[in-house]
Amino acid sequence: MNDRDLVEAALFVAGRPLTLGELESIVGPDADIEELVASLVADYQQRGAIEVVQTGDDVVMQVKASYADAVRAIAQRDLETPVLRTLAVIAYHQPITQSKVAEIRGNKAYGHVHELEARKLIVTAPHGRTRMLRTTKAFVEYFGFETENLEEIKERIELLLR
Amino acid sequence: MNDRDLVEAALFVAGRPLTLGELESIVGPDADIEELVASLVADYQQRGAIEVVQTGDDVVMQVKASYADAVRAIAQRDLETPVLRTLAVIAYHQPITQSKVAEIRGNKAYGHVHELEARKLIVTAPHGRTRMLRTTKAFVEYFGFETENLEEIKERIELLLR
Amino acid sequence: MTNEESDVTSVNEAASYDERSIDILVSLAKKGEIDPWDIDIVDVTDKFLAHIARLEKLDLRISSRTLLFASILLRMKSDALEAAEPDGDDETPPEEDDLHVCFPALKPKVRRHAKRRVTLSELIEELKKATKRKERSDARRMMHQREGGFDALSVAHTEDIEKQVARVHEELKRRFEGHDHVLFSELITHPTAEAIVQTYIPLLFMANRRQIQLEQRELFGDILIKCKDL
Repeated sequence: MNDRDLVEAALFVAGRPLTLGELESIVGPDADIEELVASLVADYQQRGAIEVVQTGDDVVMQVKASYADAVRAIAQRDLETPVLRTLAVIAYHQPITQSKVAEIRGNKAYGHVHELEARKLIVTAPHGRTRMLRTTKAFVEYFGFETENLEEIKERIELLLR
Repeated sequence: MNDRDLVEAALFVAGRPLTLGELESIVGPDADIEELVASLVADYQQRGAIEVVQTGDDVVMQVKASYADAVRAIAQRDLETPVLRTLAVIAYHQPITQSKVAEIRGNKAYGHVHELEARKLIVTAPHGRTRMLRTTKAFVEYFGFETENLEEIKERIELLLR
Repeated sequence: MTNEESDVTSVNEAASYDERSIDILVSLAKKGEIDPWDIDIVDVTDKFLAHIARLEKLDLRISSRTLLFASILLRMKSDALEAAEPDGDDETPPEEDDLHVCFPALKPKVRRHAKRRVTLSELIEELKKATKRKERSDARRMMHQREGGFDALSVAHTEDIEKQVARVHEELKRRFEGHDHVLFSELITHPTAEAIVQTYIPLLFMANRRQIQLEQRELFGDILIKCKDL
């Protein structure tokens, strides 16, 4: 076993971004995690359909964008289309009340909001008798937006709409 | 995009064995799937912590055995801790009523029982105003018990508890 | 047993069975362990209210319990109805508006979502933790019983309610001076089950006599007490 391969194995099994701290807890405190990650990033960049990407403290292994559409169908879809659609409504109109979302998406939206909150893609806060919803940092990361600013996210969605 | 990388991307995202037929449906009928797979197997063998293995018709991408233990903790488990704990209580005390499980594990146990039943790890049968729970054959297979006999399973658990 | 008596008995049994079921629902909802959206509150409430209509001759203790459950369920029902919107259906989405066009804009990254199986030793580990937790809670329960466990429902039944009403009446009168409302939590110095019940039930009586008005803006939230005619 070598440290670089251990990082590779960890990223492979995690299926989600790992922080440098998490990687250190696996590899041990003596390793230079940043260097190991940089080496993996460079290596994967040169070959194949998989990439290792570091964003700030987070490192993730995923399919390169150019192959993503081709294999999306085989990936275990972790958000069903109706839930994703509700998320799109929230992202576009945020901050938006839960009752407004239900008005647009129907009563099933309550279940969707529940699921999206559990997945940490949105946060909800009490707002009168309903709740106010907005997207999270995990949302930004999940969809690969470059910004956490709500206005900029909305602008970006608007741009994609044209 | 090339065909070999497409196979690699498919195996990566699937997270389970894919058949040669499934791979063909992704890559297209003109590709020599067996050859593409053989090339990936050889390539991955030479490097890193991940391997591609073909067994009969099935092809899978997985962590090499020597790295598996080191990264087990980071892999997502298919049963969440609270649900697992409820399952443990049921396996140890079975046959046990649902209300007794709720007494030991709290009201959340009702949801857990629901999930465990859907996963076919337990079966429930009406018992007065509550339900009687016991583990299934699928439970035996999942945890690799050598016997389906409830008493023997409990004895084995008792032994492991010491 | 006369026909009337047997009638009351069977209504009694049915009522107490229903109460148990509702009791479970309410306690689950309180702890946030079920989403009121997962149960048909409107239906449950309607069935429960239909029962109340048949409970007139029953024991006061059951009636007060029933009243409490009914008030909680009614609140859930009104919240549910208020939040409910005209039925939308995922199968027949509304017109292709901007929202649905924007759907393709959200393309999740493609990652692995494989989950590994739990090992037998992990199962055993959880059993150990569950056993420890059970031992702790058993110990707590025994301690509580030794300290003199308190049956909230029997108190309201056996004590002189009018005396309690008078006590709360005095307290409220004092607090309303210079204030248009008082919060329920302000009346409770030590939030024990006993103190809460002995304050809450007199409030229900006073509300019924239109001396005060009770308002709870959020489910399980604080209760706003407004002076009407003290």
